[in-house]
Amino acid sequence: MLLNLVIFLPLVGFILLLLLPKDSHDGIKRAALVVSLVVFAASLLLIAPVQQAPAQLSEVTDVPWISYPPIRYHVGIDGLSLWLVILSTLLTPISILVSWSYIQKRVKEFFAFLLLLEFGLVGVFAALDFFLFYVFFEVTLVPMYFLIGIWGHDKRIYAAVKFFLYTLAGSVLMLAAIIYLFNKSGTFDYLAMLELLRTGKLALSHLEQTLLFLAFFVAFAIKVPLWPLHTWLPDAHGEAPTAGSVMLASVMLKMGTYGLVRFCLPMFPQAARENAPWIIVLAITGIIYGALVAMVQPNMKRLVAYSSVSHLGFVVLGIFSFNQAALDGAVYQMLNHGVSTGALFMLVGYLYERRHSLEIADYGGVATPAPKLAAVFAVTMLASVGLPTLNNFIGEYLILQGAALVDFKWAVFAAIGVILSAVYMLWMYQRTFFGEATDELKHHMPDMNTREWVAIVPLLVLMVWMGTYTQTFLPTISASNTKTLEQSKTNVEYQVRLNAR
Amino acid sequence: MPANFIPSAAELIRFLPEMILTLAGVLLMVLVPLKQNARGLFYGLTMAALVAALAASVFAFADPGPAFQNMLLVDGFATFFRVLVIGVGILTVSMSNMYLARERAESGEYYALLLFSLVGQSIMVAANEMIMLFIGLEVSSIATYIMAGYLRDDKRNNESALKYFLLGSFATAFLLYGIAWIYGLTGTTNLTEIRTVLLNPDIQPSLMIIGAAAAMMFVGFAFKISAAPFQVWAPDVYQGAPAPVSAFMSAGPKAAAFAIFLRVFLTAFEPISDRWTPIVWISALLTMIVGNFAALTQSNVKRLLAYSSIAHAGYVLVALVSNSQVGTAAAMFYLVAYAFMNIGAFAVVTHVARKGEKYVRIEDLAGLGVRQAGTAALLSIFLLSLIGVPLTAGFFGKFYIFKAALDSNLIWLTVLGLLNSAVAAYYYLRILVVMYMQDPAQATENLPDLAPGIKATLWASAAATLVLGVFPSLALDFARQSAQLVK
Amino acid sequence: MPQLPQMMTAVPLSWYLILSAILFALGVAGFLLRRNIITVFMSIELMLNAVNLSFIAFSYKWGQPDGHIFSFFVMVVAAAEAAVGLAIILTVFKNRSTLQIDDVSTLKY
Amino acid sequence: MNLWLIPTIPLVGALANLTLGRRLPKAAINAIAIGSVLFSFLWVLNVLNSLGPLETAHVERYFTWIQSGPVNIGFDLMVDRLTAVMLLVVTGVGLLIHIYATGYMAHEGGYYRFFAYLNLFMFFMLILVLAANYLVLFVGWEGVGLCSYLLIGFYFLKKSAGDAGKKAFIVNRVGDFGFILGIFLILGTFGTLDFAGVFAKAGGMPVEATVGVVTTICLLLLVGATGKSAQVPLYVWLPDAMEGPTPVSALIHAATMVTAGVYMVARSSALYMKAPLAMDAVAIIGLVTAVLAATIGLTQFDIKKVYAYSTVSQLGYMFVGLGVGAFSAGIFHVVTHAFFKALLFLGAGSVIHAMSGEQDMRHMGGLRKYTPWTFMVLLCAAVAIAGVPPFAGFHSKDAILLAAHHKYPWIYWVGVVTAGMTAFYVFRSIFMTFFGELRMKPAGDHGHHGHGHHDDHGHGHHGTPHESPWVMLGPLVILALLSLGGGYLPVLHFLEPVLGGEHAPHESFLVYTSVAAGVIGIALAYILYVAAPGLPGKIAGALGGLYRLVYDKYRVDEAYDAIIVHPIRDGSRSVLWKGFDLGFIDGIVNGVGTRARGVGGVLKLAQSGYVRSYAAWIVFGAVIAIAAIGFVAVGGVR
Amino acid sequence: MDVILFLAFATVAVVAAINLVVQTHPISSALSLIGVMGSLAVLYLLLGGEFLAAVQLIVYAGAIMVLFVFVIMLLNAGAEQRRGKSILATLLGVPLLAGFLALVAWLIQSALPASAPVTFGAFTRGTPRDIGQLLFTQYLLPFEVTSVLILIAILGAVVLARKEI
Repeated sequence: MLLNLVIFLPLVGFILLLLLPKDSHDGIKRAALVVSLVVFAASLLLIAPVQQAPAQLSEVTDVPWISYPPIRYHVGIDGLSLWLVILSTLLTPISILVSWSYIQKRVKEFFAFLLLLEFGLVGVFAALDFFLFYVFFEVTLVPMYFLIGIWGHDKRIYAAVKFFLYTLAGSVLMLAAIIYLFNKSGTFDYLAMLELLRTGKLALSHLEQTLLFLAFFVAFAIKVPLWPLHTWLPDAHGEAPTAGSVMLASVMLKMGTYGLVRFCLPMFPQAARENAPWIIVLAITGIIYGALVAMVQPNMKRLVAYSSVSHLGFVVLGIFSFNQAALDGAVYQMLNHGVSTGALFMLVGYLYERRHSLEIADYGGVATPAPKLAAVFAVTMLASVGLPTLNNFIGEYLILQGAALVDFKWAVFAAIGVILSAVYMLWMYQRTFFGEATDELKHHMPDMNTREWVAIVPLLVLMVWMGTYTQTFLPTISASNTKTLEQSKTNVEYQVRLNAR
Repeated sequence: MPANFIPSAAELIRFLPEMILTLAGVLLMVLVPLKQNARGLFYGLTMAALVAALAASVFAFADPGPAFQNMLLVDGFATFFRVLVIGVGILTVSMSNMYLARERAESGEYYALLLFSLVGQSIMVAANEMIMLFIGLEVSSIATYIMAGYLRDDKRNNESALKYFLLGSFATAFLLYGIAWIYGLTGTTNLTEIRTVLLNPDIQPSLMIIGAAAAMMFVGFAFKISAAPFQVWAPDVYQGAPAPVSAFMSAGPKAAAFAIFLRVFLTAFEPISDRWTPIVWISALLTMIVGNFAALTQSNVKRLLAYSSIAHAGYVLVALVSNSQVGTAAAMFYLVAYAFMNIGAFAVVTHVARKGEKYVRIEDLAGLGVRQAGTAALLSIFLLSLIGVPLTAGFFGKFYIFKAALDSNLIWLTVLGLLNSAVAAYYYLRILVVMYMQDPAQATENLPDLAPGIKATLWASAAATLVLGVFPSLALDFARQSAQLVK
Repeated sequence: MPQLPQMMTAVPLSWYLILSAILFALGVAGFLLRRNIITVFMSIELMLNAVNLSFIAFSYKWGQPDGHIFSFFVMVVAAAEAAVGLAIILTVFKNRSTLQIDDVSTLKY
Repeated sequence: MNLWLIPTIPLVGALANLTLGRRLPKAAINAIAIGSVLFSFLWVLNVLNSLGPLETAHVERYFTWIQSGPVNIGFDLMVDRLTAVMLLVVTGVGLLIHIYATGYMAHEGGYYRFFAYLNLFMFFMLILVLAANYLVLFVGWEGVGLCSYLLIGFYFLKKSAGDAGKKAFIVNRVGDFGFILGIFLILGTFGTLDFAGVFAKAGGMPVEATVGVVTTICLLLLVGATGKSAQVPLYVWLPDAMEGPTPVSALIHAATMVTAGVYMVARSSALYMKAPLAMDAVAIIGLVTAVLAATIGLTQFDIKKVYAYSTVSQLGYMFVGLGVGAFSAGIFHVVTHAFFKALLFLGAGSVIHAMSGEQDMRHMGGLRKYTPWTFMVLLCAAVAIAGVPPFAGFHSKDAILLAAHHKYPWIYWVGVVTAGMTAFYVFRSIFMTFFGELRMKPAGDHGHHGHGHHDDHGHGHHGTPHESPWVMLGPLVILALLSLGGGYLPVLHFLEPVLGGEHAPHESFLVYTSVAAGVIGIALAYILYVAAPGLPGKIAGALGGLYRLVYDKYRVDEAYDAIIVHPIRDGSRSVLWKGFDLGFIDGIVNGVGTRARGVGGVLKLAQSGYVRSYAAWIVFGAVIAIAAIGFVAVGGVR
Repeated sequence: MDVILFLAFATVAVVAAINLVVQTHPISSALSLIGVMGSLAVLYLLLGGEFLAAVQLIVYAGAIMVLFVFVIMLLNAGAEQRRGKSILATLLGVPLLAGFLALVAWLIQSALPASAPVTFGAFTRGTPRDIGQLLFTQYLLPFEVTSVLILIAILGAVVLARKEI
């Protein structure tokens, strides 16, 4: 019940906002903020039940939705989805705060779309019915498309359309796969289908399994984005408004990795294992490639975008290492990346609001007029380069450690990315904050105001918390991952027996 | 010769909707000379008649069965489409009222023609006989020819009407010739009897000729539903005709044509389906490709929507290829969904075009999101539905169709179709882009508020699009029950 | 092919059908070749006549008059089409004062 | 025992200064900074006092840090004898340097920031030495790197400072790359990261079973150590690090942080002793570093640079010690080096302070009459580092050299030569600075070179050099005493039981030789820079190219730039980004778009607008359809 | 006898049809169409379609064609001038026509190898009486619906052709 509240309250808020008068900007902002905060509070209440039994699904609702084909509204969360849901509900109010003064035109639509986006995101992480999942998966497209296209920068239209078509092209394949699965199994229900697979009532031939896996994989890989399907990301990030970038980087990209963990591993274990080698090659390529290209970006947001390509490469590596530590690390890294990269985009947004430029070259010496901003940026940057005691370190360590346990050379290559991350981040930081500030920059660069503090502090706290005391988060994740790996292993055994016959 | 040819009451009831519509039409014809352009009266009368006909067609389904010596067969399928076309009529009328007033055109004759063409369509969808089918088709078509050229002083209208008329009759001739041969080889014009003949190995005629004849009927139908390579007329006609008429043509007559197409090919010619499936397969693919790709380069909204309607016909053809009850149901649902979203889109175009349809280029929509947020929002709903975004009717339409296709193992057709729908997203997105992300061009005369009639059409269509997008079962369940054409 | 004596008295049904086919084809050709709208329209009428011939021939084959009925309806339809079609042609002529069908091609691409 | 208090208090101090420092008066800032360090120093004493002889390590486990599958890492701290030594050095020297800094930095901007960073450094350094497993050690390891980055870049207005900080961090990252890989391998091999557990398992395993992987581990750890302890080939960051304020150079880049690598290797002695190959690698690298850095040190004129290269060279010594198995000797040298090298830097700082920011020794000279105290303490440091008996350096250096000779005699000889060079360049700096007459440039001119940030040093007293205040001299004096007497601390005997490593027999001949080398070096320096000041120039001219090469530090930085940095950066920009991303992939993506429109453009040509062509299409389609359905009886394309 | 009649009128029909196609002046086309219809009427008779033969002459050749001619006169349409030829039409049209013809002829031959030969008088159910009976019993509904068709025709003519008031 509580979960349904978390899912649908944003939708209610969306409609509510549409009903509000167009020009009462403050009212709209306040309403949006209040709604999102309530949602966040509600989502926090989800922690307790999940921690009771992190491997099981809590807060399950399962009611018929469409009579034919039998599609059910089946939602629930476990240790895997819990934190992603909370991440979404946390970042929505934060995005609202950062957009407070950033958004000047068409305020109403903007905040409405933010809430609609939250609705879709929470739904994606909670859905337990393939069809429902696909619906939410697509629903998130629309608000993000408008967020980029209406409130973005100069090349926004190209970016928005590219984003939409890229993702759509991927997801139609997934739709085909889902329908095919239904025709084979007669159900859209995730759990039911897992059961059928486990018991062998649903027997997929090797070819079928491979093709289905690829269909899902491509859809998710585009979202992640996995090299070389990543080129929509720099444009989307580079052109999106701050809030858009934050939501996109922090949560939407996780839809892809979440899908990989939730569906690709347990459903098509054999195919997943067989294809893991080249996928890991792509992931590692992405790690290094993203870092190298990020290094030479003249534009801050694109730099951070490419850094995301690099970081998400770690996640994919962790997922396809089929190793508890690596998988835990991967899921943990999803959250870390959400927190730290989100914060980075916010800070870049702060800079943009002051200077109205994203070109690193237009900055320099910001630390003098805005020391607080510089300090916060430093902490965030250090988190994202994986400094111990800050969050990213834990994720990267677990991923690499796990990968190393499976195959040491993976860790060797992937760890190069850790070096490079320091290179591009520090270089960007130095060019932006160090040196003598020009007078007009000094003049345009007030230090952080209270609202900006309020928005960023939760993330800073999380960076330290998740970096030092992982016990809050890791056990639940670990438990559900153990189950995932278990399922995938049993299914593999079953598949092997099947193909042996 | 049948013993009693006096139609029983039940039969008359099954024919009630047509009667109501006809009477209303005649009444209008009588009233027109007496009351010079009493728009309100004509409008009210037409609406009343349509609502009555709607009720009648539902009422007629209470006691389904054949009528008039098997000329008609009022079953769920027929009822479904009757309701659909009459519903389309209602939406069209309510948006046409303002249009006719704006263009200073007589409304009485227009409504009469609309009613008559609806008579033709509701006869078509219920026809169980080649003759009935042919006459219904002609009634509907001829009325539509006139409506396409309704503004007789508008060059575009003339051209549209002429092209539609000439090519339409041309294609009809093929249809007729096909019918003639079917009759010649089977000795009957009744669909079910044709089927039995084809199934009976003893009296089975040369399938070759049957196939050829079926092919000629296919030409006729394919023309009406604008399937490639017979789609050529559609863009010109839709572009030239008055916007409400284009909306009507792309929703009503098209749906009716699909209805008879399905009925004929899935009952009468079902036994030789392995002969006609390949060509329909190819035609479906071509239709999707031609429609979508040609639409990419359009700058005129009406023409773009015309191409898009071609593409959507392609999707429905996929359902036909899958040749199954599920497929039929999918096609039926899709036609409903398509009717709503397409009429909605055309309604917005009608509204934005202003008098004389001056503003029909995509650029003319620039900044609509600011100038009239409500209208823009509605149009975006329709466009998203046309793209096939979840929680809109269009999505479920596509979903069911491709599901049916996969049921019949049409894997390649499905994949290609899905990719096509991804391509299609591009040109719909272009409209969204222009509406929301470009500033209005200078010197655009300010937009009048939405007329109540159009507003009604828009809200109704939008509501239907969304409701069917969340609860498709409302329409689908009935479609599935009535999709069984061969008892 | 039936033998000669019978041929003197009776004509194979197929000949009628071939004739109707030829006429139909000629109608098609006329539609494609003629440039005068009215002539094009007349070509359609020619096609309809061809169809009628087939109908009647076939109903001879089956020994029942359904075909006649059908061609009767075809004639009615043809009449209606003629009325409407000529009216449309009139409007076109009024606005463009031409009957050249190729001049009526402003809507394209 | 609350070991956690030791690092935490400085952390609290750091946070306090960071958050409130802006509004606090200097006195309060000093109180917080020095107080916190003083507290942890006292707490260290208290802990050691109460733990007694420390026969066994004392471990304290606080909370599970990372727990996932095979990985189970607690946040644990421990004290054993090695840690105890390091703790005393770090907190003790750290305390002195804090005190000194209050004087030295008195007139700097960002005062609170400086001390916050310094305290933060203390926190991480203490974590590093207290760590009970490799990952916690890694935390401290990275943390001190961060602080050094922040402190080197303290004068961030200067580009050179920023660059130096960045360079330090990145080069260290390269080292850490090896270190973390080593950690992965350790966990994979031994299933744990706890020192106790790892060494126990390693001890249990037969050598041949583990030698391969253990060697790999040790070499990877060595990579880490070379980064942190500025060994070849990763030493390049340390000389640049002198951009930071002098107390930083003294604390981080001389006394404590840079010895972390030595500490880590010594900590892993149990592993290294199972990997002879790795041991040799350590020794070789140490030796090469020692010689290379010493030679460069001979030619530099910037006083801090001289001491920087001296540090690198001395670190090399320590590695030699470790490499030849004399772990305790290596650590012993860490201790003594901490004393005299910190003293050298602080003294240099005092000199710079006196010269109002001048760092070039060519513009100094004859300072001993202006700054007698500074002169005295620097002299103590010099004799200590030069290995003059009986001062501190002599004992530690001898221990190393003896052990080296015991293992590889040739290493000993190279070491001796290096010792000579060391003595030479140190006394060269002393003589150039304090003897002869003042070669100071006219006042007001010094602002242009030297360093901008030091300008506010010059306030009030341009012209004649001036002695530093007592708050700076006090620590100097204490350190001087330690440099003189530090050699008699019982470090060796204290450590050998825990670190093992064979003890070399004492051969007086070897001792005399090394001492002689030192003396010769001093004598040469006297001749060249006091007796015959013209000579060095001549010699330099005589050596010509060779001299210039050495003077340019063998152009290693330039080489790295040319070979690694530029190719990567330009390659990424032109090939990966512009070429692959924008060119290839987006080329495809957008290409698809344009192709599609092209196709559409072709397809719509069918819409010629001519009725008769439309009719033709219909007929065409009809023929095809009739042919297909009529004659081609396909079994169904399904 | 039949053969002669058939061949004679078939030839007339075909020739007239060809003439229709090749003539450039609408009037001559119209006249040749009337010729076709006339000869077809005779063939209907041969097939026993008395009623239809009559209707063919009265309604078709009579009413409809008169309408055509009337319109032609009204618009005094001259002969076509050769210009604006649509390449596609000519290029595709002719060969397609030939192909189409061959196809259909062959089809028919192969379809009805031994169909009953047509003898005049063999089929007697084409009388007005039979037709009328059927129209008002079996085909009542279509017959009624055609009235709607006529209504539409009237309406169309009114809507499209009337002068502005």
